[in-house]
Amino acid sequence: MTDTLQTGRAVSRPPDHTGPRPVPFRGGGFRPTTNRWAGALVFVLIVAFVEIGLRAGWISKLTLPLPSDVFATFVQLYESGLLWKHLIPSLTRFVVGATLGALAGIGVGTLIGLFGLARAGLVPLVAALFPVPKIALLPLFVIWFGIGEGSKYALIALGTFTPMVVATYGAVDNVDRTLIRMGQSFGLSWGSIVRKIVLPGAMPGILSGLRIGLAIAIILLVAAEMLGAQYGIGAYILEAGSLYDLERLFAGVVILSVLGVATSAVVAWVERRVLRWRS
Amino acid sequence: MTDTLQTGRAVSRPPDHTGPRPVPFRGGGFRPTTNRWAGALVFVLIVAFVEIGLRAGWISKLTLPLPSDVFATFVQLYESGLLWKHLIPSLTRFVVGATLGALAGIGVGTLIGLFGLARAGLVPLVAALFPVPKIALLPLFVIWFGIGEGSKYALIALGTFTPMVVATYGAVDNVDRTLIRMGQSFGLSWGSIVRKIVLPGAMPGILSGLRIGLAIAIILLVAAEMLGAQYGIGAYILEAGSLYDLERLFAGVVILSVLGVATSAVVAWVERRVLRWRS
Amino acid sequence: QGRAIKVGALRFTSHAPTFIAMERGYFAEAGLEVEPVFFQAAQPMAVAIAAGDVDYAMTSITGGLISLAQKGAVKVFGGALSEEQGIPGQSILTSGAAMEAGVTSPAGLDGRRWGMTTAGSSFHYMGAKVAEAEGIGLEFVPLQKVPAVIGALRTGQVDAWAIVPHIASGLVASGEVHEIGRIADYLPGYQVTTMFGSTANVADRELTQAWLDAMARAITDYNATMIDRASGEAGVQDMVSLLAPYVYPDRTPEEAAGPIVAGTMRINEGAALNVASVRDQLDWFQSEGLVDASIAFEDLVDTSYVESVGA
Amino acid sequence: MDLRVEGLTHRYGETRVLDDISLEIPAGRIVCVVGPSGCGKSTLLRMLGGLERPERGQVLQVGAPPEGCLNPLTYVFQDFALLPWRDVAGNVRLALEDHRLPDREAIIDDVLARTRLSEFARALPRQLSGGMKQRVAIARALAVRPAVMLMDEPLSALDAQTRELLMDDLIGLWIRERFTAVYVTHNLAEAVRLGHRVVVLSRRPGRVREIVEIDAPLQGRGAMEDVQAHLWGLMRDEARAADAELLT
Amino acid sequence: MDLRVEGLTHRYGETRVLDDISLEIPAGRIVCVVGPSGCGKSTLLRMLGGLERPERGQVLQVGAPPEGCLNPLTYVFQDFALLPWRDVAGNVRLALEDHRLPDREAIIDDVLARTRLSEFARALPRQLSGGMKQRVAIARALAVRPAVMLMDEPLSALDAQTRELLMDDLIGLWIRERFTAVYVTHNLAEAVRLGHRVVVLSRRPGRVREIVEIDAPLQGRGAMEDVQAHLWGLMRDEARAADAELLT
Ligand SMILES: Nc1ncnc2c1ncn2[C@@H]1O[C@H](COP(=O)(O)OP(=O)(O)OP(=O)(O)O)[C@@H](O)[C@H]1O
Ligand SMILES: Nc1ncnc2c1ncn2[C@@H]1O[C@H](COP(=O)(O)OP(=O)(O)OP(=O)(O)O)[C@@H](O)[C@H]1O
Ligand SMILES: [Mg+2]
Ligand SMILES: [Mg+2]
Repeated sequence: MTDTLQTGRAVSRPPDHTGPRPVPFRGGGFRPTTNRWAGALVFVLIVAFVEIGLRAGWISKLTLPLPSDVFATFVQLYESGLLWKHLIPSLTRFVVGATLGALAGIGVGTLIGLFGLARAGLVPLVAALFPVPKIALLPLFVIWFGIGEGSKYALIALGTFTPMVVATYGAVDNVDRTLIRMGQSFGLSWGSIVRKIVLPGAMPGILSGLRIGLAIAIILLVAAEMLGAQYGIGAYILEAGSLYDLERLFAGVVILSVLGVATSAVVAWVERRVLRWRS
Repeated sequence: MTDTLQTGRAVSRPPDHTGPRPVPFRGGGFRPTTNRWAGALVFVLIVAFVEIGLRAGWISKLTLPLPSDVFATFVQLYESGLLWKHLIPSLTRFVVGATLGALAGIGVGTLIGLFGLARAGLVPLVAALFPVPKIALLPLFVIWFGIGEGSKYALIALGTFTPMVVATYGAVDNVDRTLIRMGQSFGLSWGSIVRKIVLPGAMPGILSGLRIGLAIAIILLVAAEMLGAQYGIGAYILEAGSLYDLERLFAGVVILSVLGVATSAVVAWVERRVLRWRS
Repeated sequence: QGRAIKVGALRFTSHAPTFIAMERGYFAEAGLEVEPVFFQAAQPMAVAIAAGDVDYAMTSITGGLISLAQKGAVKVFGGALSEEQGIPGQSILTSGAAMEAGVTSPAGLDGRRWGMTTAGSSFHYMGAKVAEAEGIGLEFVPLQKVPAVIGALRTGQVDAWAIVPHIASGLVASGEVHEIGRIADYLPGYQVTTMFGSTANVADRELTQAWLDAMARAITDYNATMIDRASGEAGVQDMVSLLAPYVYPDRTPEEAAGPIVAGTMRINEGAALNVASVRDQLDWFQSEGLVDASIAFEDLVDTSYVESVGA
Repeated sequence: MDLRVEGLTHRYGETRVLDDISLEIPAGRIVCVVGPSGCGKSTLLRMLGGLERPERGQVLQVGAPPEGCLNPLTYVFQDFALLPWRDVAGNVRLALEDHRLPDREAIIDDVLARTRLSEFARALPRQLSGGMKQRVAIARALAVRPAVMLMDEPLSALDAQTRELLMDDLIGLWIRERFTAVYVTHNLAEAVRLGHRVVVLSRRPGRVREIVEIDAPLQGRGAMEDVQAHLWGLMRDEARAADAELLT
Repeated sequence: MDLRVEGLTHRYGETRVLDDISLEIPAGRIVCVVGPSGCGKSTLLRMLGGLERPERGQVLQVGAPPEGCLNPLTYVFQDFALLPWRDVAGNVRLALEDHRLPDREAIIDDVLARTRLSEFARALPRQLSGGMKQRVAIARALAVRPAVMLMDEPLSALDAQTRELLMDDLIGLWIRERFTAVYVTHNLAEAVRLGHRVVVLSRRPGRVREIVEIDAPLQGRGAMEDVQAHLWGLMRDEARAADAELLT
């Protein structure tokens, strides 16, 4: 990229010869490139670095677990069947909570987008709710929904709800007004306009809100499982954390991270399918 | 809005009379309106509803505190000077942590946006880090940074860092390529293009990422103050939670919520100033 | 078929009576079908009772418990674990670093950091009482969870802590942490844990009495076997193998035996309640502003079920 | 069905946009509206179709719309206004879905054939060139058998060559169907090629400056340089002034 | 300074875009390039300015750029490419900031005056009409005293009236300065008004189909309907075919 700089400068100085010479190249660069292999390589390098550092002793054993031990923990977790015992309740909580929260969020967001009254009343409420840390509300959730699954679903749903509301009404607001005007000019009913123009037009925004909502839902798994969960990835991590069992802590964190990356890949896949009409 | 529907239908039926008659109106609606007063009104209504419900007994005292008691708690907090004693450490942690995280995030995001190598190596890393719940890492942070301020700054910085990276490189990617091509066509140096075209062009995206980053930083205050914080809004909320003192819990939550709304207002103000060039 | 109830429990030796009554069928004989609900900490147990998820539980008096009692949600009606001079009760521990800096007794802790889970926990109360007795000042550091306090103590990030003997013995044995005193010396007769339930359940005399009766039988078994050694070593072995799966589910009974025996503390016969100690705890919470000063003793405790001692 | 505009006046906030516009749009003719940027042409057209309420004055329909007309006043927009998530046939169908029709698909096939789009029925808008997109929009408008077509600069988002081709198409269409239209444009060449009547508006607030009747038949009209020059003479200075105005 | 294009050939992936283009761009003349959509006109222009490397063939500069020339090959883009966060003067300044110049502000004042923008020096792009924006882009191009101006449909984002006005401006500018330019357009009227030479490209892959020399002086040229008709005859069918192609 530095040669852009140099040729750029060269052009701006009058040349000392006047014979025909090629026009210097000064374009290129500034193009996002992707390379999946390099990403994997970086992971491998980091893991190798930590492994060697810990074995050689120039990384303290207190600060990080041996990657190979984390892997062994993971294998053991898998072989003992405990992996599923932890994963299934967590996935259930994630799916139920996030679905409830996302549906409610999309519904409320659409109402806000369509009705001035809902907007005036609810937007400040959602704005006030957004920065409230959900862990702070844990004791209340237990009273409201009990220590069973109810409070966990509710916590995750609440976490998914607020970003979905914000994303949805933003998306509805951003639907091309000429398309709506077109619908009106053809005498479409209000319901038709909402179903056929507003909602599909808001879909890209809703899906990108879903990405954030689901990431937050995964993050809240741990908070949700702080209360009264014996099984679950979050409970596993919390237990490992409170015992300073770094191997298990990392194994759990890796599981959540994989879950997050997988969720985001699923959303990307849905986007590609549902939004095939985009360029 | 339903009259759109009706007039729309009316137009599509041939009329029975043929004298001159006005073209029916079928536009309007689908315009976002804002009404600050309605928002305030809804707040007042909710607060009044809870207050009356609790006093009359049809809301259980276990589920919510009396709003007037929350207010009294707040006044007492203010008058006793404890408000500042809690607010100042939290604000310090918020400001220091979020600043570190945001600066690092913008820096790394810009590198990813500009250099293919950085992108290939770091994007998967950030994607893997994003869904990791920061509370899960709390024990690790305590080992790395102790239970003092270090681990709190680090936790908040990490929480701000990942969304800032994602927002920044997305914003850099979205900078209008014709502007960059224009810069190259005038022989601008690489540094000039980055400073004068790429970074200002990425500013809207960076600022909207900052909104999310700062909201997360506030949410993480509570997690950060779980370990070893005697003062701080998060510590105050946690203490109130463990004492099941709903008045103080809500007072703390309201403070965080106000902090969040205020932060978002500050970002909006900065956006209006810095992005005055947008329509 | 018995009446189904849920009992909150921690995986601690101090909850032995619940496990004994379950294993030996005392609950069933009292007409109760008990399902244990395990918690990681005492605090959420009180909230769970208030929420109606759990019927009875046994744990220390905390600020949260008192607040919920004030809201009419829970009530204390019996005592359990007590400090008693002569039996190794809760220990006061100090970190290796503090020891090296010359802290050899609680009196030397002036200005140092005392670990606790949360404000208003029993750790907070004990630290405050020790400080009061020694005339020293302590800085209280909330760390949310017992393991976090242990970690902070081992790495010297807090200087002192008080904890039940089975945990203390393990820590002291590791050599990183040292014992510098006993809580029993500062708080003789300290009512460490109490029995409580939701106000509605406590008002149901028949149910509560049935539960208490079963627990009282288990307490007698426990004290006789573990403290008075009425059945000798064999009895202790039996008891250990009964408790081990509850208290240390991931250890073998042999591994569990040591800490279970070391963790033995007297549990009040007949679930008698040390009213004076409870009153002192309430007074302290109120004087610290941790709970509302208007709470009366009667809001917290129903003394009609068990014998009051120490008053 | 004719349209009659009577004393239309409108303001947005403080800005007067239209000032006392009166017009006749006779059935079967194309009325072109030209005027400098921002003089209120689009606003006028929105009022003609009932999408906006004028502050003063009114728009009247005179006579009944023809038999089978589903949407008497139908727009063709500058930016096509196609739903990007529906294919060509789906976009045409949109205009018909709210009506109970026995032969919906037949109508769609018919209008696609008339706009030479039959083979693109399954294509998505993003696959189409600008000219094709506008032909889809015209097909959609034809599908509802409008009494009057309201066209807001329908060609100005297209490149010059495509514009040329579409103009030919529109002329061919008019010759076959004799539709009524109000055609807003900046382009005087278009106005003199397509208009039976050209309404020249002044700068904002738009007033009717002159109405030029063009008698020559649409087929085989040339560039009519004299008429263009006359129109340009009417507008040149105002266009320059409008161009040099700062927007807010 | 002349430009000489020799056997330029280019492919994007599988798509052949340009096929063996050879051209001369003599100093002091305006060479217009016309051709149907997607035939590679913009690609050709990018290669002329060194923004893209051709697969085969080359672009040569013949002779030295004039004294004081800061950027011999300077673009004017269709979408103006103004930095929205800089005011008019700031946008012009951008092109000069990487050069050490004693009289930077004087140059800016001068080019703004020449494009009649002096009073808008502090206005932001969003406040300007399209025509004014393009005048800013032209002012910026003039500021670096280019040897050759590369203009990619500079008027096609403007409405017809503004286009008319700017065309007059460009003609006036050329008469005073005799700049060299390659002017890509779809609009044959523009090509015959502005071009000394019109290069007609075929459909993709772009080949030189014909080069039409127009000898009439720029000032006072009419619509030259015969030349336009000739050009349109060359292109009509290809334009129609290009328009009906599905994009991917
Ligand atoms: N909804 C609105 N609210 C406020 N002002 C508006 C609105 N719509 C249009 N205007 C203003 O009214 C004036 C006329 O707008 P209109 O779009 O009708 O002009 P036009 O003649 O179609 O212009 P153009 O040739 O640029 O399409 C403009 O100054 C515009 O800024
Ligand atoms: N960077 C690129 N990568 C791949 N294909 C490209 C790229 N740039 C242009 N093309 C393709 O090359 C062909 C020619 O593009 P180009 O923009 O040069 O055409 P054009 O003649 O300028 O068209 P128009 O008249 O629409 O501006 C088009 O089919 C286009 O899709
Ligand atoms: Mg308009
Ligand atoms: Mg092009």
